[in-house]
Parts: sequence; C-alpha cells; structure tokens
Amino acid sequence: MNLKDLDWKPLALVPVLALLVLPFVGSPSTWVTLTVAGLAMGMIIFIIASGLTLVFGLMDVLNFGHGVFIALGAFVATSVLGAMGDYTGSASLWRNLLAVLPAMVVAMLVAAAVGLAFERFIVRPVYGNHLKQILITMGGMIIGEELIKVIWGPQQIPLPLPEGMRGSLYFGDAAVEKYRLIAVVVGAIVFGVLLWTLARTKIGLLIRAGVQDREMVESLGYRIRVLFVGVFVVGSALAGLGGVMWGLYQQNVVPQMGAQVNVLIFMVLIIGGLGSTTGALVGALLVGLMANYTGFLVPKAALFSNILLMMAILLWRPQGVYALAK
Amino acid sequence: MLSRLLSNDYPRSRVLAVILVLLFVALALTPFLIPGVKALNVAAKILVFFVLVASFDLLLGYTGIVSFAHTMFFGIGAYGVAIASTRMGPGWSALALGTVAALALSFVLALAIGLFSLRVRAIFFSMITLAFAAAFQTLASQLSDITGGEDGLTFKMPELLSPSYQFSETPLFGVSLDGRLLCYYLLFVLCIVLFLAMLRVVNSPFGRVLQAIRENEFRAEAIGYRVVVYRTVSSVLSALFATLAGAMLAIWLRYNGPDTTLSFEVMLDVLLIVVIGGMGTIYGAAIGSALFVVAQSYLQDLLRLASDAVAGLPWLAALLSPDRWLLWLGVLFVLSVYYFPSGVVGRLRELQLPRSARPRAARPAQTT
Amino acid sequence: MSENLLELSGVHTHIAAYHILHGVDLVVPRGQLTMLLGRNGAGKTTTLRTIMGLWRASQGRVTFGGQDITQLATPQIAGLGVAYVPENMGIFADLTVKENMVLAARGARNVAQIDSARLQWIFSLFPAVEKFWNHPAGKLSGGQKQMLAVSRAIVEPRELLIIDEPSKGLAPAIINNMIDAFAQLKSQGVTILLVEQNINFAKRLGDTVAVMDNGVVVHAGSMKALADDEELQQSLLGLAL
Amino acid sequence: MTQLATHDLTVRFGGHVAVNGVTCSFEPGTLTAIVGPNGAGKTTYFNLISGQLKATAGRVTLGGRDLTGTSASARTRAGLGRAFQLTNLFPRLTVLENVRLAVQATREGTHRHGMNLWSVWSDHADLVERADELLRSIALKDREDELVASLPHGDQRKLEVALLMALEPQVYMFDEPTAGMNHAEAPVILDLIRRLKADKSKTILLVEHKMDVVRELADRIIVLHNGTLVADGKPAEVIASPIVQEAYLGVTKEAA
Amino acid sequence: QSKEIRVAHIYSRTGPLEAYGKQTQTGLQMGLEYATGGTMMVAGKKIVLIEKDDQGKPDLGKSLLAAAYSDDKADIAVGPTSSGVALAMLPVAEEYKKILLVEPAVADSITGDKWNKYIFRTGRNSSQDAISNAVAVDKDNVSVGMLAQDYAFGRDGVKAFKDALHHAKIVHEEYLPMTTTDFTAGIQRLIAALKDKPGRKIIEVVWAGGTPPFNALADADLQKRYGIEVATGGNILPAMTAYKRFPGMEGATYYYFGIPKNPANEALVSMHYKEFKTPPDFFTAGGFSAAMALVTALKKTNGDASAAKLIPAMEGMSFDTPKGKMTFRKEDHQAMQSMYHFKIKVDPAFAWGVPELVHEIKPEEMQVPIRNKR
Ligand SMILES: Nc1ncnc2c1ncn2[C@@H]1O[C@H](COP(=O)(O)OP(=O)(O)OP(=O)(O)O)[C@@H](O)[C@H]1O
Ligand SMILES: Nc1ncnc2c1ncn2[C@@H]1O[C@H](COP(=O)(O)OP(=O)(O)OP(=O)(O)O)[C@@H](O)[C@H]1O
Ligand SMILES: [Mg+2]
Ligand SMILES: [Mg+2]
Repeated sequence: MNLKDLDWKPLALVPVLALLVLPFVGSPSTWVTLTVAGLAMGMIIFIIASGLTLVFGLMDVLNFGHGVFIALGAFVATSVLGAMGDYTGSASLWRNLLAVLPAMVVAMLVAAAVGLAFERFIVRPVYGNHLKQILITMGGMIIGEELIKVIWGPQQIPLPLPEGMRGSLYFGDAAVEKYRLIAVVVGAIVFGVLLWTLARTKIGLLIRAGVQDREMVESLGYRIRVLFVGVFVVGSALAGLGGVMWGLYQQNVVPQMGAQVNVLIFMVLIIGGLGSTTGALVGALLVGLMANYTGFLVPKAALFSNILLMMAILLWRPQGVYALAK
Repeated sequence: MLSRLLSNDYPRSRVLAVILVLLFVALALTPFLIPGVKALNVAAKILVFFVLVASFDLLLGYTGIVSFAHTMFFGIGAYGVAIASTRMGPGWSALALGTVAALALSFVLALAIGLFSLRVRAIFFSMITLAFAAAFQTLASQLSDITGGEDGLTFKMPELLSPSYQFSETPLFGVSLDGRLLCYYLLFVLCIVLFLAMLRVVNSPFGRVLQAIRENEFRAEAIGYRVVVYRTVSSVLSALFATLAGAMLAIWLRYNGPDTTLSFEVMLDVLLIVVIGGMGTIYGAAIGSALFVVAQSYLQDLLRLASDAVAGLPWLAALLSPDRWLLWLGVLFVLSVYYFPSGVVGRLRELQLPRSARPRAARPAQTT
Repeated sequence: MSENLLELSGVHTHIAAYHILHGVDLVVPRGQLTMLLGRNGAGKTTTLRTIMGLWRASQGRVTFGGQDITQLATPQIAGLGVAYVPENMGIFADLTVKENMVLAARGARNVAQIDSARLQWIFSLFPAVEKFWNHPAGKLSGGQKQMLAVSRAIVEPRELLIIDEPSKGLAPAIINNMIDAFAQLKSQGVTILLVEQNINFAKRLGDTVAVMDNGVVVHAGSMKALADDEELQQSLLGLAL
Repeated sequence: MTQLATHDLTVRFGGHVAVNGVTCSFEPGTLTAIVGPNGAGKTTYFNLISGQLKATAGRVTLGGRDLTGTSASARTRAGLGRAFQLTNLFPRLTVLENVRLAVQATREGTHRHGMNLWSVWSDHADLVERADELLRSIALKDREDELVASLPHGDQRKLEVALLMALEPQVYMFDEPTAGMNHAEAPVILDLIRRLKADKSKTILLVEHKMDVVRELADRIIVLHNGTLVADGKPAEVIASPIVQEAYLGVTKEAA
Repeated sequence: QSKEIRVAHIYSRTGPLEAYGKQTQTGLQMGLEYATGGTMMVAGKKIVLIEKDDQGKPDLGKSLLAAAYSDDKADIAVGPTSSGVALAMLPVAEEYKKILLVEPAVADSITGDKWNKYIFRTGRNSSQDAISNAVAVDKDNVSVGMLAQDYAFGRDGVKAFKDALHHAKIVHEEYLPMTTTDFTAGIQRLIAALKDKPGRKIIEVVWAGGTPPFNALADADLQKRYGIEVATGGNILPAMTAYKRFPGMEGATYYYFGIPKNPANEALVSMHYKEFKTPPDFFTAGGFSAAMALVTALKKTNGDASAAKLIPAMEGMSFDTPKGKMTFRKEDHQAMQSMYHFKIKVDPAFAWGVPELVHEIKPEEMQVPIRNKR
C-alpha cells in the first residue's frame, strides 16, 4: 500500500483517545495499567474477531455460528492441555509454550475441519442472502453448542493458564499481566499474516468480486467455490485460535461462550468497517480501551460503552472507520 | 363479506385454506377438545406468537428490514401491563393504562430507530439493533426497582380474568367455566382482530408500496414514493402490533421478566417461525407459530420416547436425550431453511399456481 | 483438429421448470466471427450461458475444440481459453477499474504482470478505461462499463470470445473502435461469437450467422449470403434484423 | 406552460467534473435528443434533473418552480419522469404489479393512495385497468403475471419504459430506451415516443446513441462533451458540425 | 386416597444452569433412596418422581408447575434451580394449594415478601450466605472493598453482607456488569480505595456465574503489592479451581463434601463416588436435603401429602441432612442450617482449592432476619 494513500485518521484515534483520558484518570501509573491492559485486551478481541473479518467482511457471510468455532477451539484446548499436565504445571515459560502451541494447532485444525463441514452443509446454500444466513447459521450455532455439550458436558470446564504465564510484570507502580503481553504477540502475528496475504495476493480481490457476482468470477476462470471454502476454513481456524486465547484468558470455558462473544465481535467489525483487517484491529483496540476507561471513570456507563462507541463511530463514518466495500 | 374481512387476500391454496380453518377451529375449541393446563398454555402461546410474528413479518417480509430489536417492543408491551398491574394493583384501568403507556413508548422508540436506520447500511442496521436489543435487556434487568430485575414481575389480573373467578358452578362439557377460560377467549378474539387488521394493512395500497421498497428502494423513490416515510410508518406500525402481543402475553402469564420477552432466544424463535411459515405472507405467521410452539412444547416428550427406544446405543441415546432438545430444534432450523425456502405457505401456494406463474430461480437483475 | 472450434448439437436447456432451448444446433468455425441474431426472448442469452456452463444443458452436446464440455464447470470451461461478457456486463462495481482488469488477467498477480503492450492497445481502443483506472467501476457511465467489460475479455489472449451485445450503449465512435478491435483479434486467429442487435455492426464484421427463434436456430449460413439476399433478410426480418 | 430549465448545473466527483455548468431549457412539445460520447455526462445530467444526484452547483426549475434541493420523489410528483439506462425494476414482483405501482404513485392524491392503510388495493380497479392498458401498449400484456427477474433483457427494457409512461409526467426523460432491443421490437418503443410527441404539452428528453433514431425523432439536438454543452440546434446542423463528426461519430478517426 | 405420592421436580435440565440443576436431581434421587431405605415407599405409598425442565425460564417454570399440579396430579413439587423461576412459581402453589419445596433457588424474597404459606425452602437463602461470609471476616480494624455483579443479587448480597458486619468497615463497593470479562478497571478502583487503609485490607467477592474475577485478582498480585487479601464464599467444584491461587483465603460455604461429619453425608459421598467416581458437589447436597425433608414430613403425616396436613407437620420440623440437622423455621419456612467457615489449602491431589473447616457456623450463631409479612 502506498503510504500517501493511507487513511491515518482512524489509526490516530487510538492514541488520541488514550491521551484524552489521561487528565481524567489522574495517576499516571493507573493510566498506564489501564491503557496497556486495554490495548492487550483489544488484541485478544482482535484475534477472536479476525476470523470473522474474513468470513463476514470479505465473503459477506453473516456467520452467527462463528462463536461456535471459538468455543470449539477453547474446548479442544481443555482436552489438549489437560493431557499435558506436565508441561502446563511447569513454571518454565518454554515448557508452557510447548504445551500451548500444540493446543493452538490442534484447536485450529479441529475448528478448520468443522468449518469445512459447516460451510458445506450450512452456509453453502445461502451465499448472498443475509437473512437466510442469519437463520441457518443460528441453527448451526445451536447445533454446535449442543454438540459441545454432548461431547464435553454442559458444565463449565476450567482451563488453567500454565504456571509460567501467570502473574504480572511491573513497570514502576503499573502492573501488566504476562498473558496479555503474549496475546499482543499472537495478535500482531495474526494481523501481519492476514494483511500480507490479502495485500500480496489476489485472494482478497477475488473474494470481494465473488460476493458481488459469483457467476462472473467463475466465467473469468476462477474456482470461487474452492476459494470460498478455503476462506471459510481459514476463518474457522482463526476462530479456533481465538477460542484458545480467550479460554486461557478466562481460564474456564462454558459451551455458551461463543454466543457470549458474538455480539462483541460483530460490533468490532462494524466499527472497523467490513472487510478491513486494519479496521478490525482499530475497532478491537478502541473497544478494549473504552471498556477500561469507562470502567474506571464512569462504571455505570461501562455496560454501554461499546454501543456508545459504535454509535459515535457510525455518526462519523457510517461505513465504519475503514470501509472497503461501498 | 369474507373477502372484505380477509382484505381480498385469500390463502390461495386449497390445502392451506383447509389447514387454516382446522387451526382456527382447533384454537377456538382447545379448552373443550384437549383437557389440561398444558394444552391451554400451548394454545395461548400460539395466539400470542401469531400476533408477534405477524407484526415482525410486516417489517421483515413486507418491508425488507431485518431488525433484531423487535422483541424490545414485545417486552415493552408486557412490561407495560406488568408494571401497571404491580403498581396500581390488579384492575382494568391498570391494564388499559399499562397498554397505552407501552404503546406510547414503543411509538417513540420505533420512530427513533426508524429514522436512525436511514443513516446506515441495511446490514449494519441489523447488527446495531442486535446490540441495541441486548442493551435494552440489560437495562431492563438493571432497573430492578421498576422492572423487578432478573426476577421479573409476578402480578394479578382483574378478578374476571383470574382462575379463581367462576362464572358458572356447573362445568360445561367437563370444563370449568372460570376466569382462565374467559382470559383465553379474550386473547383469541384479540388475536383474530389484530390478524385481520394486519392483513388489511399489507393488502392496502400502502402495503404494496412497502413491497416495492423491499424490492428496489431506489426505484420506489424514483417513481415518487417517499421511502423514508413509508419505512418509518411500517416500523412504527409493526412495533405497535408487537407491543400489543406483549400485552397479551403478560395478561396470560401474569408474569413478565427479561428472559420471557426480551431475550435473544425469543427473537430467534420469531425469526424461525417467520421462515417456517413463509415470509411476506401474514398467513405464514399462523402456520409457523402453531408448528413451532407445538414442536417446542412437545419436543422433549418426543425425545424422551426416542431415547428410551435406543437406550442400548449410548451414543445415539446421548444425542436423543431430552436434554438435547435444542440440538434437534437447531436441526429443524437448518432443515426448514433448506427445504422450505419460501416457507410452508409459499410452498403450498407454489403447488397451486399455474406453471407459468410460478416464481423462477432467477438471479437478481443488476441495478444502478 | 476440427474445423469448428465450438459446436452445439441438439442442446436443450431448462431453467427451473421452463424449457427454454429446444434443441439448438450451432457451429462456430475456428478463426471466424459468428453472429447470433434473434428477437427478444429468442434464447440467445440462454444459449451463451449454456455454453459457459452457467446453465446446464439437459440434453445434447456442447464441444469445444473437439472436447465435450457439456458437463464441465464454468471455471473449467473458462480455463480452456474462453472469455465471456454477459448481457449485464458483470462489472464488479465495488472494485476499481484496475482491480477488475487484474482479476480478468488470470496469469497476473498484479498490474505489473499484465502484458503492457496489450494494455496500451486496450487503452487506445477504450480511452475511458485508462482515464478511470483507479475509480470504482460502479461509478462508470453505462458505455464505459461496457468498454470495461469488453476490455476484461481481451486483456489476455483467449481462443474464443463470447460477447452478449457488445455494442449496447456505445457511442458510434467507440463502436468503430470495437469493430477495429475485433478485426485485429480475428487476424490473430481468435474465434468470436457475438450476440448482436446492431445490424450494421453485424454486417460489417460477421463471417457466419445464425438466427434463433423460440429456442431453436432457424437459419444458419454465411453473413455475406444473408447480406446479399434481400429476400432471405425479409423473411428473417421479423425474427432478426 | 411548464418548461424545464437548468441553470449552470454542475456536479463534481472529487476532481472530475461530470457535468459542467450546463444551462439549457426545454420547451413543451419538443423532443430534444442529448448526444455525446460515452461518459460525456448525459446520464449524470439526467440524474441531476431528476434528483438522483445532488448538484454541486446550479439550479433546476420546472415551470418557474425551483426544484433544486428537493428529493427525487418530490420531483417525480412535481412532474419529472425518467426511465433508466440500466434496467432498474422491482425484480421479484410481477410485471403487472410493477406498472400498477407506478400508476398508483401518480394518481391524484398520491398520498391518499400510497398512504392508505385501510383500503384493499384491488378495490382501486381503475389503477389496475390503467396498468393493463399500458402493458397492452408495449405488448407485454401476455407476460403480466411473470416475475420481472425472469424476463429477457429486451422485455425488461420495455417495462422500464412502461413505468415511465405510467407516471404520466410533464417531462419524459428516456435514457437509451432501445439499447439491447431488437430492431423488430424497438419500433414499439419508438411508436410510443412518437405518440407522446403528438401531445404538444409534453416535454421529451432522449439520450440515444443510434443516430438514425435521433435523426428521425428529434426536433432539437444538444451535445454534451466532457460534461459541457458544446452544441445545440437543429438535428441536421448539429450532426454536420465538426465536433460531432469527430468526437462522437468518430468519422475523422476512421478516415485517419 | 391414592396409593402414590407424586413429587414433581422442576429444574433446569437445560439452559444456563443445566449443570446446577442436574446436581440437584442427582441429590434428590439419592436422598429419596437413602431416606426410604431404597424402597421409595413412605407409609405404604410409592413415591413417584416426575421430572420437568424449566430451561431456566420463569414463564415456562410457571406453566410447568401448574401443569404438574393439575395435569400430572403432583402432590408436592420440588425446585427450581433459578430464583427468577422460583419467584414466578410461588403464586401457582398458592392457587393450587399444594406444597412447593424450594431448592436450591436462593433469593431472600422467596421466603421474604413474595412468600406464601405453601412455600418451604431447604436451600440456604442469600442472607444466610452473606451473614456467614461476614462472620468469616468480621474483625476489628478490617477494611473491606466489595466486588459484586451489578444487578439485584449482587446489590442485595452486598447489602445483606453489610448488615451483618459489626466490626469491619466497608470502604468501597464496586459493581461490575454481569458479563464483565476485563476486570482491570474495577480492580484499579478497588486498589485506589483500599491501598492506603490501615489494618487488614480485604476484597470480598460476591460473584455467581459468568467469568469470576479470581484469576484477574490473583494476577494483580494484590497481597504482595498492597497487602490486600481476597475473600469469597463457596462454589461448585469447577469454579473452585481458581481458589487454588489463593492459599489461605477465608470465607464461608454452604457445603463441601469433606467438611460435615454425619451419617447422611457419609452416605451421600459414598453413593456418589460409587455411581459417578466423583465427590458430590454443592447442589447435590441440596437435593439430598430436600429429599430428606420430604420423607421426614410424609412420615409424620403418615403419607398424607395434602398441604393441609403437611404444613403443620413441617413447620418447626427438624430433619437430618448431609449438613447435619436442619429446622424449618415456623415464621417463614426457611430451613435453618449450619454454614462452614473455611480456609483454602492447596492440595495437588485435587484440581480445586480445598476448603478446610475453620469453624462450623451453627444456625444459632446467625441472626437471619425474617422478611415475610405473616
Ligand atoms: N432466469 C430465468 N428464469 C425463467 N425464465 C427465463 C430466465 N431467463 C430467461 N428466461 C426465459 O427464457 C427465454 C429466453 O431468454 P433469453 O434471455 O435467452 O433471450 P434473448 O434471446 O437473450 O433475449 P434478449 O435479446 O431480450 O436479451 C425468455 O422467454 C425468458 O423469459
Ligand atoms: N457517482 C459518481 N462518482 C464518480 N464519477 C461518476 C459518478 N457518476 C458518474 N461519474 C462519472 O461521470 C462521467 C459521466 O457519466 P455519465 O453516466 O453521465 O455518462 P453518459 O454520458 O451517460 O455516458 P454513456 O453514454 O456511456 O451512458 C463518467 O466519466 C463517470 O465515470
Ligand atoms: Mg439476451
Ligand atoms: Mg448514460
């Protein structure tokens, strides 16, 4: 991308917001704690939302079932990590990573495989029809959640964070949880890879074109069918990864967790603008920051901070901060 | 006469007509045909959902607006009756005041939402209403001094509509003639009246314009219709009908809480019913509600039988366990979108139409 | 190698419950420009869509370069070297003109990889494509969209071009350019199949002609014969010209 | 007499001026053809007149009434009717319903009909009759119950025109009404336009690339080029002018 | 008089509280077996258990209870899991003039202002929870910051807790949305309020369901940095895994299988291990207690399940449970029961933090207010 073409205003929003609240927070150490935690939270949200930016943003598929893949990833992680007690119990970060990485990989693979089936049996018949997508993916969501209950049981399952990832790092009087820093690294990797793939290849273009006129893309000789499946599967895998990250953050998982984060990530995408990876990142960071700032300054409003943020952004840019599509 | 009543919008399918008549008779005679509290509750729920779903169809099927905030109005209606009855004590004036106040609030909110919808893309609008509805539900449970919070409100109805009121000592055909029965028939009559009213609205010149807007808003504006006005009127109307459905539910349940009327689950049910019944056909709401409510109420019983039958196969039994009834509802969801893309009513009508007039699988024409 | 690049024999097509094509027989000789004529609703578009695999023939055979393509999927057919411009032009409105072109160039991953001489040639034919290179294609004028649609079809060499009403909405000057372009393409050995309503266009370019009515081909022959034969034109006038 | 006029009408898209200070008025009883190369701004000019686009500058008046700033629907109600270059119908409604809706929109007291929530649409038999009549006039009567989406392209173009006719406006704006229409079918549309011309109270604007059609129908031709009005006059004169010959018909280029 | 006693158990077989409801059902079943010596007979009558699923929906619970009393001819009903459902059910019991034995819904108002004489409750109420938790921290020179969910239960819980404190001082109340997942802001506010206070500093957590704040609290290292402790009540075992990170944390619980020492509890634990290979949990004990109460009462009335007979028999009745003896208070039919002041120990053999008994808080030690208007 040409640097001159870059629309910097939305990116500037994040630091501007942070600086704006500084005088209100008062104590600089509290401000640092809130800001760093908020940004890191934003990164976690970005990871769980990243799959949906592909599926909803590019393919225009309103997948309410996305949450199921998040929950699935988290549940798979409970099984994998549960079997690797030696590694998670160790206080060494490296041994912990040796457990968490396979958990991520397995979760992504399982989510991808289920995503493949989901695409085939649930989503395929309804491309291009939002209403039907909403309905049928809701159905898929219910089925997925119930199947999770059949396999893992209806109760909450603990997903303890490996020893070495617990606790905080201190910068003066400000504390930052270690896990959040790990999330920042993972989020940055996901962001980079997504951005690179979409910018460097025709995939992004093809998908957007395919959404507008499938027949034409096929007539140009592309197997859009395969591409859509591929994107959906990658989206599901990212959701699985997000599930692992989210589950480890919460340290316990419930079958309903997917439905619980659905609305949040939809809001992030609306703020960010459909189909824009950068937008999703900005949206997630804003949401993470806002939650902490309002939670600290006006706790009563914290509940509605996301909605207020979304409304404000939409009044400024009705298509979200970065609108790819018209 | 009948034609006037039905606004000249006949079921347009013989099978459908027969089913509708049967449904009408069944609902009219439920208290006498099927004994028991459960059956009556199921029938009453069908009546309420019928009105609610039809009002949503006005918005979705006829105007093409996908809003997830519809249950908000349903909830407002129910809370109107609930709060008034709790505060003022049971009585007709509480009922009337509660309903009117709820209608007024719905009117204002629907107007605001209607106007806001103009600013954003349709798909954004849906997502925003989703967030909005969630916020409203939270608000309802937060304002516990007024709404009873999570616990909701349990209240009493006027004497005449209470189970304890007996207006005849001798039971008729073994059914005791009490306030509950009266309450049921009140709902029944309300339901029929509201249904006919909605049927009239969608078959009025106004209703036709709504369909045009749904199909191609740009062109509707170009041939001289003020899209904004039509959209807003239709949102408001559908909100008001939903409010009335909420009031009906509160009257029947003598209870209301956030989960009962405001939860996303209710919204999902409404969506599913619209699809099962057939979008853009008020009749679909009747068929859909009946099918869905009955399925929802008896699915667990059915599954119990099924899982007992396959008790030997643990895996299958786990899947068929009554606790997993939602799983099967989900499957039903998916299958109905698959196999009844135009709903039961649409399907039946297609079978009836002359071949040449059947809708064709066509890609939408490109518009500029 | 057969004489005819494309052959349809006895093709029937149903759309949903409707029987639209009733046994179409059509040959498109290699290296020639074939005109498909016929009144509104005759089934021309349906024939083209059937060739592209966008509708599936319920009976009959479509062969391309001797290979049976009746059952192939659209991308496979396109992959054999067929370019298609649909009636509605199939512009990706949300993408820029440049992005539209990049997609059409299957072999290129970005603009730099598109054969630049060919691109310059396209720009000279259709100046608007160059002028609006970075604009969203949806904002182009009707004629500009048509130019873009045709440009996409010729951005890379293809064996067969299928175009549904190329001259629709174009100003006479541009029609002239297009006629030039088709002539050049033909000289490079490209085979072309056009549906056309503009009779002058047809007369100036067509080598062979087929006239459709009611889902069948009612006349096929050389364009010259048809142009010279006033009587035949008269008898087909109601149908085609 | 109502006359349509544009004063210094301009629209800018970013740096691109699509219509550039066009001042022109159109008399009832005349058919003015608007010609110009692709992208000259003809459709955009129509969009500005009918209110689909907001002008950056300039005014549109009808019979002395200033319509600048009013919505598209208001302009339609004021008597401006247009058909679109790219077909733009109600795809999943029937042919009859498409036309009927347009008839309903313009009947005296639009608001009474359109906003009438309590009468039954089929009771307004006059509307259906008028729609029927229109369909007959464009030879689509036999397809009246079909969904528009399944019509062949040519028939959709005809319907596009039928919707405009149904509006019975003061000013008719046709944007390439016969594009993609067969030579045997196009006369149906051309006949309709001819009949309209006979009604001397109507103003007709026609964008058309087929010069034979223009020559036959137009009383006056105006030429747009790069958004600017470059020629205006009798058909024969305008067609003979060098700018039309060169930029539009491409005569010199071919010679070169 | 029929030969059967029909008991309807209405609970969340599905829905958000599915896991809790199932524990109650297991406990109830085991309790009935234990109390009847495996015969399921009382005074020559067979106890028939009818299960119904309220899905956690009050409206559904309400109509299920009506259907149970009338269509299924149930004599007595037990349940439900959620307080909201229970509150909606109360008037139905009154309408049908039959007993509803509430277990395990906790809201005070069930035996408070919404109470009617057909309502009994074996489960503990919020006040009992709050008072026992208060007992665990109520010392002089203690500053407490409350961390609770922002809705009726959270606020009521804090209020009851406050009312029960006599020595310690509440210096801050932090209410967070029920769905909170990021606790940074709330914890920062608590730190600000507590860190400069003299004496012991405690954050008392009143949290049910959702994401509990314990991990966030543990990660913030409050003890080390500011000397702030964390305290909270008991919970189901999976939720108590988070307690492992707070060795030495004090609080009070309703039940933990290792704490009470009595025959009923031994029976429950061994039955449960035998059937599921896991210890019984929070709500299993409740279901078991409800069964014991029922059978004891029916024995007293000699199998007469009418409310007219049962109410006098049950008022003031004492019965054995896994938590020792409980007594239905005459005034509001709330079962008075022991609670357990515990201290968390970390034991690698268990996946959760193990609560060790500090002190059994006997019913007499708790002034549980009577809130109904009788
Ligand atoms: N999607 C569809 N569903 C049903 N019928 C269709 C569909 N598309 C086309 N038809 C019918 O098939 C017939 C042939 O249509 P086709 O579009 O092939 O005609 P055409 O020769 O291309 O006409 P035109 O010159 O107007 O473009 C028409 O009668 C049309 O109504
Ligand atoms: N909304 C818009 N945004 C940006 N540019 C536009 C927009 N609408 C039109 N244009 C540009 O304005 C110019 C005029 O377009 P217009 O559609 O008016 O041309 P036209 O004369 O009707 O051409 P044609 O004969 O091809 O239909 C074109 O270059 C087009 O790209
Ligand atoms: Mg065609
Ligand atoms: Mg144009």
